[in-house]
Amino acid sequence: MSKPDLHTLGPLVALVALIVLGALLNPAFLAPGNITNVLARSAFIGMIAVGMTFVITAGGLDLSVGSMAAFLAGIAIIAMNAALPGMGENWGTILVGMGVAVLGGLVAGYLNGALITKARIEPFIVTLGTMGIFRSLVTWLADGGTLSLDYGLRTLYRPVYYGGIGWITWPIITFAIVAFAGEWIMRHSRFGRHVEAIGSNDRVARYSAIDVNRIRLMTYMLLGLLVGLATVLYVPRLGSASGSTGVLWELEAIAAVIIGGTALKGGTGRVWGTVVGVLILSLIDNILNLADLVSPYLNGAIQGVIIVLAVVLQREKRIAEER
Amino acid sequence: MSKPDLHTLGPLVALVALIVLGALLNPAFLAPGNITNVLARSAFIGMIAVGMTFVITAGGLDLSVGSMAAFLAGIAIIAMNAALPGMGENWGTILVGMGVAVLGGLVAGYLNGALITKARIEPFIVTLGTMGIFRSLVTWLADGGTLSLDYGLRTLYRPVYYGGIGWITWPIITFAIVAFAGEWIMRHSRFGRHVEAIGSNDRVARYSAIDVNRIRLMTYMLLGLLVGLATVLYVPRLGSASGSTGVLWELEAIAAVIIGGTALKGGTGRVWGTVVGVLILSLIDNILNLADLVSPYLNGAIQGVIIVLAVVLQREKRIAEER
Amino acid sequence: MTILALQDVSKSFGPIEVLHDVDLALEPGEVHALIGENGAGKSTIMKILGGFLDPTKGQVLLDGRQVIFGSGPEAEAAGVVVIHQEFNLASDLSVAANLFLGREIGGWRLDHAAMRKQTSELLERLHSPIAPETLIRDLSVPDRQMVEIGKALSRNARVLIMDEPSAVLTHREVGTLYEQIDRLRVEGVAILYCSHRLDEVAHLADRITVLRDGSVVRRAMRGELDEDSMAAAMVGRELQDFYPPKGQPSPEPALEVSGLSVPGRVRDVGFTLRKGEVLGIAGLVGSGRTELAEGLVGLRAASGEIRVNGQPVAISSLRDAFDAGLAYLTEDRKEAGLLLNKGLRENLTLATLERFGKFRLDTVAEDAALDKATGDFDIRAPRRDMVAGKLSGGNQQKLLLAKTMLPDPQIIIIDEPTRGIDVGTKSQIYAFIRNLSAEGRSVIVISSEMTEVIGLADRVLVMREGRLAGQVEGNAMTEDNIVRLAMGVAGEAA
Amino acid sequence: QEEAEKKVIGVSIPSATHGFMGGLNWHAQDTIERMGKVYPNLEFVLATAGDSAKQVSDIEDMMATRNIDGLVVLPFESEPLTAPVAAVKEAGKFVTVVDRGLSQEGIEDLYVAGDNTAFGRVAGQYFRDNLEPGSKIVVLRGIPTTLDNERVEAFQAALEGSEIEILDMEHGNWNRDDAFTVMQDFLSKYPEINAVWAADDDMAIGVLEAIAAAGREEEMWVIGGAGMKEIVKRIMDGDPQLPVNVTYPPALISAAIEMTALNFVSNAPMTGRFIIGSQLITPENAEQFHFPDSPY
Ligand SMILES: Nc1ncnc2c1ncn2[C@@H]1O[C@H](COP(=O)(O)OP(=O)(O)OP(=O)(O)O)[C@@H](O)[C@H]1O
Ligand SMILES: Nc1ncnc2c1ncn2[C@@H]1O[C@H](COP(=O)(O)OP(=O)(O)OP(=O)(O)O)[C@@H](O)[C@H]1O
Ligand SMILES: [Mg+2]
Ligand SMILES: [Mg+2]
Repeated sequence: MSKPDLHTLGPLVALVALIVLGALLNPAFLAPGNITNVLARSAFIGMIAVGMTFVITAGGLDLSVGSMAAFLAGIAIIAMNAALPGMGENWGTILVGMGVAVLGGLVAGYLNGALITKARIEPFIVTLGTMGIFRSLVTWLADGGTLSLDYGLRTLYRPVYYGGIGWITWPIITFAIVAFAGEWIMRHSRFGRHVEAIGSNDRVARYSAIDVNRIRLMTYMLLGLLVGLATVLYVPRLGSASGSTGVLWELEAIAAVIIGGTALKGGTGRVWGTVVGVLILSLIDNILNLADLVSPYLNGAIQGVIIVLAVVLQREKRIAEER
Repeated sequence: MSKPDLHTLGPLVALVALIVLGALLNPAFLAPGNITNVLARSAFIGMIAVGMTFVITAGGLDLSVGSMAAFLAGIAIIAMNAALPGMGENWGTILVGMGVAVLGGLVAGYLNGALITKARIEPFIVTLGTMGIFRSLVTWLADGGTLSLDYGLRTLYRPVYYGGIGWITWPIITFAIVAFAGEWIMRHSRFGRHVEAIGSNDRVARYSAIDVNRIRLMTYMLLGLLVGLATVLYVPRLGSASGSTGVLWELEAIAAVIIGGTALKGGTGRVWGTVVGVLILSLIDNILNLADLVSPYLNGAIQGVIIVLAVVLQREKRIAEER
Repeated sequence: MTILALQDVSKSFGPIEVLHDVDLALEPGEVHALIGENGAGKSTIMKILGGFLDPTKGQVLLDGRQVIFGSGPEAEAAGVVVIHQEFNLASDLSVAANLFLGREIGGWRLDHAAMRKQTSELLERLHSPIAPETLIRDLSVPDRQMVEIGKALSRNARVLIMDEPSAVLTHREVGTLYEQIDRLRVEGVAILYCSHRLDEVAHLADRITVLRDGSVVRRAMRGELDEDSMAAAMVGRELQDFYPPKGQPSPEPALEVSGLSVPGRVRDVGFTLRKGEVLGIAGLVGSGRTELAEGLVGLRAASGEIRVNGQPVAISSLRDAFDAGLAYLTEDRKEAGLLLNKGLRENLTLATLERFGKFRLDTVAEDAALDKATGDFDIRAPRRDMVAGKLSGGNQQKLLLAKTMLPDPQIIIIDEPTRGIDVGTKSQIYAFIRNLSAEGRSVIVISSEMTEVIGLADRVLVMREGRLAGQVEGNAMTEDNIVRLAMGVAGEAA
Repeated sequence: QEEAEKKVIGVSIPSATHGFMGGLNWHAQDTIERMGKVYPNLEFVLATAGDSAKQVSDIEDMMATRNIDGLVVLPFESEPLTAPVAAVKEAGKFVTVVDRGLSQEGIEDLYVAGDNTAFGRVAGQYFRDNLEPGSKIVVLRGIPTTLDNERVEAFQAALEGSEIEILDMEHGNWNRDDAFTVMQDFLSKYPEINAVWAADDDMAIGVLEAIAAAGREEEMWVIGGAGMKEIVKRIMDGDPQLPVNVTYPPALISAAIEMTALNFVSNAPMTGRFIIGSQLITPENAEQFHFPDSPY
């Protein structure tokens, strides 16, 4: 029992180090406003990364999530704008948009999962393909430009991102719920066990009467659902979607998962680790913006160095253990 | 013996289908000029993808190759411009640039490989980190703009991309040599054998007195070297480097490797397959330019669909075989 | 003139010491057998000798001088070669590539032809007709073991250490193995041999060391110990009645199979399993016994008619089979049986999680199940929270057995039930199987150990080349009759 | 005109990776459609590229397989496109270069461009004229490119000598989300900001949102750029947070395509340089910059 704890401790150490660094560089870092900002911002990638943890733990991969988010945001906005004349400027209309995003996410996840499990194509290829497809579709829907939500609806919808209970805004609350639920499912549910078993050795899983394809498919659908949920929170932030929405989110989500200690080859999922990984990535950005560095051109380099260092911190422990 | 053949046949079928499609869409497709163009421009990704085949076969991954190419192109240009006043406008100066690119590639590959094998950090994280680092560095070197090779040198250097023996230009020749050599090394050399063994089961390889870390490191260095070589051919084509050089090449290279039938989890490397994969990807772009399709916004979608279809073609065979 | 020896060696994993002050000496031209219960520490000793583990205390002596092997390959360079209990083959590579891994023939260009040729020759010497180009992953378990043996033989060892080499072999291949061992003995090689087949030990060993709970409890020379006293020394008490008395199957059929075919592997097999019956299935390697079982329980695409308790059932997945009351224990423990990097509890309950909580998994109930299984099947784990892969081989097999029994099936198909299990536990398992039949359940035992099938089963089906070659029953259940059927030599069988 | 032979015009532009380019893509397609109807003997080939190498490939393909007679190109980057476009010119084709000039003079027949220096300068002058000395501002930059450098340098040059302090500059990559994040962090970092130069209307939207979320609308105003319709509308409505805007119309691609088309259908040779200067959009003149039908 002591082992997993040690293992998730690694990224936690990196997180704490970053927080200390941030506080030293700029006292404004620990101001409630900044904390709210960072947490709320982390929520999109965070929810997606929790879903990605399941996909990767089951031995899969999904490169399409960023484009999927853009696409879902696009169709949600189109749906709300279309429903507006009939339904009026009210929560009903917004619920239509939310429904479209979440259902669309499920369908998109199903599409990825079905191609992977039924047509038996490598996840990398399938999701590289759908990544291009979703991105193209949203650009096409937006006519190369931006899809914007009707101004009145936006005003109504806005508090979903900015509002909340005190400084704990809805994205933070949602992210927290998703993280807890994800951790619970991974640790305490049959589904979580099956996911780990499949990623660990899918033949053993099959010989244990686990419907491997169904579980795999479900991980992609869960991820799609969470991408949809992330979109529901994304749309009220800026009220728009375009071909450049969610670019590289997939990389960030996968990086968060792996920084958190989930193995890329599957078998062990650490939802807490993923949450820590997401926070590490958000904090790096935040700190880089708050501190005055040599040149903003070098932000990417510093980011790269910190990511690697964060993982070194956690790996050192493992080497000692293994011989 | 018949099985590997069948397996590489899959992508070949897709390639032939694409060629037929291209010829039907536009007779100019088969004109020598177009063939030269397509082959020559496949050369960059092609050489990188051959190197990537080794890295992936040994169970690794490298996300940094696109940024690395940009960085190498940048320092090669800086080196040539710096050498120009002293050495004059001649091949000596260009050789300096070439040397810098190739050596730089080796060093960059060593850096990736050493972090992965010595510090034992996941390849995904290491190369995600160095991807950011290389990209930042080239942006910084270029001061956010473009690094340009001196005009006179460029004129001298240009034939390295555009010249050759008849319509077979140097990039085509180099790519062909790299592909043959890569195939030979994978099939017939001890190194290739060990790479496959490590990717298949690194414990077994270790027990067989194979220096696993050394071989892994060498795959990254080989890849770095090939990225350097690709850069040597890239610079005379565009004469410049910037922060947007080589963006997403890593994804294209990995996709080519996997389309070609090499497993992402390692163990079996198919260099021929990779070559076919690269050609498929280049042809898709070329074909999209041959005819006027619905909307340029949808290019990405068509590309995605074709990539998935190309792999379906090859997977069908495998399923039939296995069950 | 000892070649390799252990002096006062102890070994601990974490806080637990599994070997206590062991002394062991290997002489040239001698077969030294190491026997002991599951988890006694045999594999650990072999790994220390082979350089794969460092002793916590004590020394390894090579030619009388202390050596510290940094790694397995280092020991191999000194002439100490190990055949591990687990396979050490790269499954994506061909047989020839595996045999020569790390020592490929050829200069710049590998000499494929020479390696193929030498591989063929070696396999021929082992009477194993495997094509050198075949990928390991396409080989059956016994064939893989033959490749392992071939690999070790090709190393020109001074000391050859074999950890249960015969456990996954069938009759005929075991003979080949003995041949090779005799040849090596004559050549002056020192051999350390570990096995749970005591007849084999009696036949092969010049010297026997018995291990119990990590300590040497008995040393003997050839002929000093018979099988019974070996067993007694191992378990520390007398064992009685190895095979339990046979039962009284009811005439009522539990499972009726007709026209079962697995494309390319099994053709048109039909049989009836009665309630309370233990039915053995024998056959040579590759005769299709495993495929028959896997086809039956929905793990392979199969056609044919299956009736359970007289009712036709459609089985297209293992889940369907579970629902019909069938369970299957795979012969491929490492690849299909257990998640080696997961805990014991996770492994035990993996196939039956729905019994442990509707939403939240009840880990308390799971732990209770593990306690019960540990008792019922005598699973010896130094720590409850260890991963399954760190259990000794035999204890892994027991865990797998416990996992298979957990759904409480009415019809149990067990493929190689006692692979790598010590004698003491074996009799426990036999008694357990008999018990199941006495409760009215039915058991199919697929085994390559002829004596086991004969001793345990009420009736034996023999398969040959994917077809049912016949069946033997009662007094006709003799090794001779079964072998005749299995090899297709005309006989008097029914 | 009846028996005029068929002419093919290739159009090569960067793909729609941010708002401005999206607008430009839309205008390009729109114009092509229009021209195709007006002049049936003209055929257009449109290709969009995500990087310079792809754009060079596109141009090669147009030459090798589409047999173009004229080329309209908006170079992704100047340097890498110079030689390939020169090759097109040497093959005797009519070449129009849009917006980003090639790095060598005299290759193109026709040059249609906005004025990046003016874009930065006009904005800078507005800051200089409308802020008290000692005021503090922050700047959001675009994707690191030469063009972004030109704008920012011109902006800084225009402020030179004034007592306006640039607190900080970060890259918002002409992206709403990135700009939002950067601005949030600027707001955390600096308790006092008097104005923001967002340099692009997409970024301006993100910036405005961040300011609103922090409740600091009263404290500062924002200048974007390029004349996005939503922003122009707000200027028309006299939004105090958005006093003015600087034009950089994506429609300049339309002018370029139209003029190139004219070159083939009329006898008047269309050559020369057309620089579309950057103008200040104010509430007074905003009406004439508002195109409700454009997607941008
Ligand atoms: N890496 C390890 N970590 C922890 N415990 C281990 C490890 N390897 C072996 N053990 C424990 O050491 C003990 C001896 O194991 P070993 O494999 O030597 O037994 P064995 O005699 O070979 O048994 P079997 O006949 O079942 O193969 C067992 O209790 C086993 O669980
Ligand atoms: N060509 C193959 N490809 C994949 N797996 C194979 C192949 N041949 C055999 N196997 C596997 O090897 C195992 C043993 O198969 P085999 O044909 O030897 O049947 P068997 O009669 O059960 O023999 P035994 O039980 O003695 O190994 C099975 O699990 C089977 O799935
Ligand atoms: Mg053992
Ligand atoms: Mg079998």
